[in-house]
Amino acid sequence: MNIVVNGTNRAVESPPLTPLLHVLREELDVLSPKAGCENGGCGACTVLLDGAPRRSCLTAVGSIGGAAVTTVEGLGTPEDMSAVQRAFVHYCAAQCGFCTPGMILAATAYLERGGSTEVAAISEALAGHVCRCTGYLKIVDAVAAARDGDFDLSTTAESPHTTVLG
Amino acid sequence: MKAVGARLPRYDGVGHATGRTVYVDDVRVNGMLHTKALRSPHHHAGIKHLDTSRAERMPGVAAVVTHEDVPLLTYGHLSALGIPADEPLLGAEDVRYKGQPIAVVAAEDADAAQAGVEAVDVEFEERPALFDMRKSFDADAPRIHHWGAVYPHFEGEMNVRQIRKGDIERAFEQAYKIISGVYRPAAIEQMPLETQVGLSVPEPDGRFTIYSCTQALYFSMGVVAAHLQLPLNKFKFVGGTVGGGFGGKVDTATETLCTLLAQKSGRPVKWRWTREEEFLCSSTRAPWHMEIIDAVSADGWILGRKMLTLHDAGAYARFSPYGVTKHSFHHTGAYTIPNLHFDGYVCFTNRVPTSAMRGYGVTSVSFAVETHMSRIAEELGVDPLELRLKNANRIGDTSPNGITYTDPSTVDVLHAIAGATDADLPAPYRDASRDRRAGEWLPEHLVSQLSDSEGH
Amino acid sequence: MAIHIGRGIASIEYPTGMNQNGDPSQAWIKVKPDGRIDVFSGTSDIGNGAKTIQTQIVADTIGVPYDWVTFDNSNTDSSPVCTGTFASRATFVAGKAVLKAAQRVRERILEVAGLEMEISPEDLEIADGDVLAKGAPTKKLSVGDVAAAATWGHGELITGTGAQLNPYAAISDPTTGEVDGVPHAAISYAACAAEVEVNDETGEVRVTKLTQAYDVGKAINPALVEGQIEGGAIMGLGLGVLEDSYPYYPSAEHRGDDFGSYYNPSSADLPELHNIIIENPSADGPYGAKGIGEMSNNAQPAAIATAVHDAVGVWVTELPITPERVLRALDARAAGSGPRREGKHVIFDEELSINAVGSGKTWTAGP
Amino acid sequence: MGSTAEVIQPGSPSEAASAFGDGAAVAVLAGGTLLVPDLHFGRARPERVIMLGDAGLNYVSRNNGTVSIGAATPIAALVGEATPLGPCAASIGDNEIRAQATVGGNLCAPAGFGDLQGPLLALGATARSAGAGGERSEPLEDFLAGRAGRLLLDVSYAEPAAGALAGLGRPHAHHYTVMAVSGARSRSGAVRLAVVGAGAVGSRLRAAEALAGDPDAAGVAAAGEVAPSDDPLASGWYRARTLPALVRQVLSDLEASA
Repeated sequence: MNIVVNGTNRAVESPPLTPLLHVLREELDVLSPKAGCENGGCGACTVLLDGAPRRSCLTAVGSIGGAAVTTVEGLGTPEDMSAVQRAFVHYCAAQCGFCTPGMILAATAYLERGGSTEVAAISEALAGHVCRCTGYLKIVDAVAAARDGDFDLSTTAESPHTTVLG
Repeated sequence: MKAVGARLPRYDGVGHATGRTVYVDDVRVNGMLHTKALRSPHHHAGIKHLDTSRAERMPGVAAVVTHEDVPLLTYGHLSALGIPADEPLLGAEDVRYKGQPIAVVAAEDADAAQAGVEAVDVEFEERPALFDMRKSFDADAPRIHHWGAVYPHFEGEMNVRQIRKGDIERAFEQAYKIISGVYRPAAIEQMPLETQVGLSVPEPDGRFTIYSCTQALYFSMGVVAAHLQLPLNKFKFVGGTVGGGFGGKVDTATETLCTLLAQKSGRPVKWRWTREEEFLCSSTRAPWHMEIIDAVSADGWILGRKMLTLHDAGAYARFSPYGVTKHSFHHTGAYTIPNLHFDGYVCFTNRVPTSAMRGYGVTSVSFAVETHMSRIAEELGVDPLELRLKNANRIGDTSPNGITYTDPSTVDVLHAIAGATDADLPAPYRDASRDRRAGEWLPEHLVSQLSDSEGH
Repeated sequence: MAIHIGRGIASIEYPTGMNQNGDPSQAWIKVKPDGRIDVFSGTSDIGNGAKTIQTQIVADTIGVPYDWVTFDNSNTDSSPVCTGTFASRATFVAGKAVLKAAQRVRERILEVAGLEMEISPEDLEIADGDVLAKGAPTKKLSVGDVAAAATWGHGELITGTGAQLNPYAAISDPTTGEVDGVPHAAISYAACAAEVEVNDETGEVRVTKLTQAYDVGKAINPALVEGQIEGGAIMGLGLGVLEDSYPYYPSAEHRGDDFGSYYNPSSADLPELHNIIIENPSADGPYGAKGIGEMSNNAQPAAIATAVHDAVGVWVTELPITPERVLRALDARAAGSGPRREGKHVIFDEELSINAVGSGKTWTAGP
Repeated sequence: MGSTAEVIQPGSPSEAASAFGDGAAVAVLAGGTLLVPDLHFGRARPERVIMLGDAGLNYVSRNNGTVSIGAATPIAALVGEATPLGPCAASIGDNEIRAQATVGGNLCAPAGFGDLQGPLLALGATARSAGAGGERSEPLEDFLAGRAGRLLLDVSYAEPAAGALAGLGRPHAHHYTVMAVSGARSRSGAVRLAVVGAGAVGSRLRAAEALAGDPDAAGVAAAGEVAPSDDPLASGWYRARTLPALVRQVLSDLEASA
């Protein structure tokens, strides 16, 4: 079987019932999807299938047909990041970084399908993605701002939620 | 441009956002074996029989390790602090919690390792289990360790961490009211997104390169070296990039067993815990049981506090005595209480050992003290902000064990909260400060606790 | 069905550094021949931002741009000791170690520059990667040129080490808890106000707003301070109303074994957050910083418990404040239960006490 | 690692039914959200796995007021349906789970799972399934009681005059809602109530239905006809304690929509 990962056609030898996550990580060495729970509960393994977010741990590789697989490696490179990736850097939306690839892919798909920039809507859209570090606020702020895409990456965004007392 | 104080982006931010950050599970070495563990299905049991010979012959199995393979089976992580070892790396005669590892199997893939685990012959003799720490002192409580169910090794071989300060009886005699409450925060999961994971690679020069998710590289290296009874130059710990810890990765969960398996098999050995193991077998935050009895004046001064704390260590001590000591030092919260009588116990139960988590030792007491303060305010009809400002730590006040507060900001943070919530504070409270007590801020009961110095 | 709104506050303190101290951290630094800086630290970055914070401290302490500094905490062959990333010590204690190492490097840069420029090192300063004569800034030499001179003229990479260790404070009297030294590196302070909505028919508690004030000493990186405060807020919310490893504690049955059966906070639980950062510099921390990472989940549970009481008039003092606990408390109150009052005693939660459950120990202030 | 079971990819419902046979040693993979990890970790070890993706069972059709939903229809496709089905579908999992998990998987999931059972029981749905003895149609209630060994093909129901849904629980991505009550009033005026979370599978609340005109009494009656148990998300006590409130809410919402 062959699958297309980040625009490249890759031969797959794993049996068709193997989770796509396992194929990506263990057979193809595509390492950004993380094995956070392998049971669909955390979202760290999320990939895009023809642009739609999917839990790769729940998806049998033999069931994806010809759908193109996109991981965060395929969204952008360190030199040329996507708007959502740049927003995550500029809003300090990652701490340990383990949930970040899945978050970025889900957010990318959400914005692609015209998702609103309302906090409640973004929170709802990402509710299946667990982050233990950030408390979600900077992630939500990053997603709300990501459409603009043009961020100064030498600094990070001021927070509208913070007051500094001398 | 100044870096300090600037909102600089994270050093590792681009790596995180592009999926390039390398965590332990992302390290690739040739010939890597995978690990699964035989864990106790019982909360408390004797191991009557353990035979791994069938497992060793299973296809794909490269090495099996039991307690017999560990040079130093029981090592105390905090023995330097006088906390004796009580937890075997692998269950030998006894298992004291459900999920306790008994044997580990390294094999060509995870399925083969799991098949190996299922081929270990083991027989248990179940024993009565104890789950309620309030029963640890009962004569008929199941004995979890040879000393019973209460940790007996505080300084002076006492079974209790004590704080005594001032004249507690006098404070209770003087009290307008004596207000008691019980506070019981739960065990919760540290729950980092990256589960416990380690990879030990035997090198041709006889060393082991150990890829680790530990929060404390040198500490974990010391743990592995102690169990293997090898000098530190046999190890290179590689880490520093961790997918969340929150305290749970101060435990050294996988590194020692991976290295024993690597030593036995001569192959690199990885062990990544499943999420189910992370939930059921990794340490949790401890459940605590706290009883506070405060002597208070009619106008809202806390004259004295008696407190009983029980800490549910689970089956083994790990860092629990440290946690209870830290707890005891902070059992007055952000307030100055001159008369204290505190008893804290580390209780053992047949649950997964509890360990460090964010705010270790103090998260519990913050909940108890602050909820109790709110109750006192309610009982006395005193504004909760004013009650707190009144009793707040100030410069020159002393802590439960007599340390001078030099930089207390309780008043400042309360003023900030008062401002943000539009609280209407009367003048004396609005004008309160961190400065050394005097005048109306220095009632008679707080005089003797004052330090002469401004601190260290 | 009615939704009740309540508010509550809490204020807390928390020690920085390992309790009783005795927890070393160390750093060493070398300067490459072009002036770029390599920092070796043993501090794990668990997401807290240790790599970033320690790099910022080094950049400013030496006087070079942030992006000149490379940070390496990757392994124990090249990194010095660090007791670990816990006890809010990565900025305060380990940050102090890198500060000291950077000061040594700065001193050596000035010594070598002094020889090259024939100016006394005391009359030199470093800013933005240049060594300048104080008061005569046209006399300058780049740190890169100084580093090259050190390497090719003196045969060295400029290096510096720094270590931070507060001595272990032993318990000198176990009957009173007296210690023979200061048992913390510093103490930090915070307060929190919580707003909740409580449904009196289902018992569900929704935290709608958390206002939090932290004395951080000095925010070395305000974005990372916010990250700690916000992440801690949600963890404190989880502690307060959601999470329990043993939902039927003390029973060990029905443990959640994955995210689908454990009440971890999700983005849908995100309340309105307001961070108030107070900068009251500490005497001992690097650039006046204090450590606030750990304490950041300590204040919310009590503020929430108090807000629940404000909303529906019952105290739930077992965490988490589950819908079931709220309903049971409401039912008990409806049945007439409340604190026992006797003389000057007001006794809450008697049924939870060790006296009610255990038989091996009694604990009381009377009556 | 994982399953090396034979994979069958039928191209039509009848091919699926014949591949399924009597269901022995067969596992059905529609969305895969439950089965794929079970296969990966060896918790399920079937000899054959039928992938339903191309079996022609992904549809929502409407005919003379009757709605039919193919078993392989993703839950996300139901989000726009009327109450109680639409809002119930919208509350399951998260975006990604709803897009992948299917109606059939939800209805046939292990005990506890199966949020959609509630609204479909309240809607009086009929289940069409294949298996030993061939194809049959039966009330969903009967199907749920005997679903082992059956391959669900579709469910159908008559569009109701009104519907209501009341559930417990914060927004979440848990396996299932702690407890939810669905209600529907048919065009003939009959009120059906059903609960999920109060037993191993969803169930009708017939005693409460009989008292639909008296919501308080109906709530009390509902609590008497279920025996909810403890699980990691909530206790049986809590479910029994709150069921009357949910029943009252549903009945009052149905009344308000009259």
